[in-house]
Amino acid sequence: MRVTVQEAPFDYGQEAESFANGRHDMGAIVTFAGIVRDVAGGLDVMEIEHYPGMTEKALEKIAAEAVERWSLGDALIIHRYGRMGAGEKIMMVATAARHRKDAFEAAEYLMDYLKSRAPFWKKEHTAQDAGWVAARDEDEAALDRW
Amino acid sequence: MRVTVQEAPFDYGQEAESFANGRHDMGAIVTFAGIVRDVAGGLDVMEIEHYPGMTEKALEKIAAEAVERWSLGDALIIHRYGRMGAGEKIMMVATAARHRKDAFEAAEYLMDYLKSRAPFWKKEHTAQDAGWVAARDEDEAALDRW
Amino acid sequence: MNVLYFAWVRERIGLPKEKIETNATTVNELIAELRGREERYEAAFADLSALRVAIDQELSDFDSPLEGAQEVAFFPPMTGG
Amino acid sequence: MNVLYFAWVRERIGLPKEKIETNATTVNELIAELRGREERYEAAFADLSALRVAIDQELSDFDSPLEGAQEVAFFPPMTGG
Repeated sequence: MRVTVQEAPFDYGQEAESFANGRHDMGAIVTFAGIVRDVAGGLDVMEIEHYPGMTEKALEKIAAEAVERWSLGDALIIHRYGRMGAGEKIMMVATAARHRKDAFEAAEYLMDYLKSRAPFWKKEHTAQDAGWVAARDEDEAALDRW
Repeated sequence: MRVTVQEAPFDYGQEAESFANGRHDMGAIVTFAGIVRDVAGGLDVMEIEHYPGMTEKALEKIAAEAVERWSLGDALIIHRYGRMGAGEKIMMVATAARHRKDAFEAAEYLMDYLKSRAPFWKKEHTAQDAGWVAARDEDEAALDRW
Repeated sequence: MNVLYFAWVRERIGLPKEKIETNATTVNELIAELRGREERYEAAFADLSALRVAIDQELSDFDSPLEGAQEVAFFPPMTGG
Repeated sequence: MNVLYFAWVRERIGLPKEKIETNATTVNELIAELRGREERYEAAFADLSALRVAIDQELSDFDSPLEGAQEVAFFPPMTGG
């Protein structure tokens, strides 16, 4: 299990590859990558603020819960903070399980909890102005599934 | 959308990376990789037979259905056939969507249909003997979800 | 008509593919004809619930008509992924 | 006690962190105290449904006790991922 919170970009392909390598007991690997989306075509920069200390604690708790609940072989969370442009990868999670159902469910669980329970806040900067991204009701509602 | 059926190994990290790159409109990437599992510790070789021609048609149909149903930005299926050892990657799928729920659902749909509707058959070889892997009832049942 | 066999069906019958002249109008009729041939066909087609069929590379049912079919394939339930 | 502010709460109050001497026994009491200070605090804490609180880096409720707390943080609902 690994949790990394960093400002620097990470190498998604490399991380996915090394996460998936050398496993003879886990048949299923799922990864999710979140990418800065330029919905309106005017995004200059996405800025992500976080709460150093609490962020790591919250992510480690979420990952440990997923590992236990689905008997995962491994779990990975990488999340960036700071400023990034459209198309850049914000974060990724990965899960390894014996069967695909567990790997998928655990990855969705990680994402649902990370979205609403890890202290990150997104601010979108355009040429004209800047605004904090509002939390979506369906993200909070997604937690009811678990 | 890309469907590849090949005997040679593929580079999972590289494929995941290039699938995820250069997308400014899709915020969510999900990948699944299936790995040869050595459950009992005695597996020599996993052999995968397929039905050339039908395999490609079936996978393309499954991918096209997922792209349409979830308005995916892109979908990828790579599946190997032939002989491979424990720990080797058998196949992968990837999906790109605006939001994570669609990317996850579409990837699970691809996997569920690929499992039970694409003409591949696995045979496990150990030092002692060899046997065809039996289809699991829950794989067939998984299709009811869609 | 080309008839193809995969996985243990291929192993049981002992060949991957053969050309068959037949007047069978459905898959079921074709199977009845094959079962009458030799013991190895009888063994392969003994339990239809363990078999799947594709007509011209599309999954089909055992009561599907064969009219115009170029290629019929028999195999066990699929286990990819 | 260290009080931390994040995102628009930080922007509205105008600072990321401050040390506060208080006798407040719950988060709600602390908020009442802060709101009484200046307009910018009043503005930040006007709508509690738009706020979340963490005590010593654990998500908590507004009626949680502050006894022994070293660090209290206020911020909007989180938007990571």
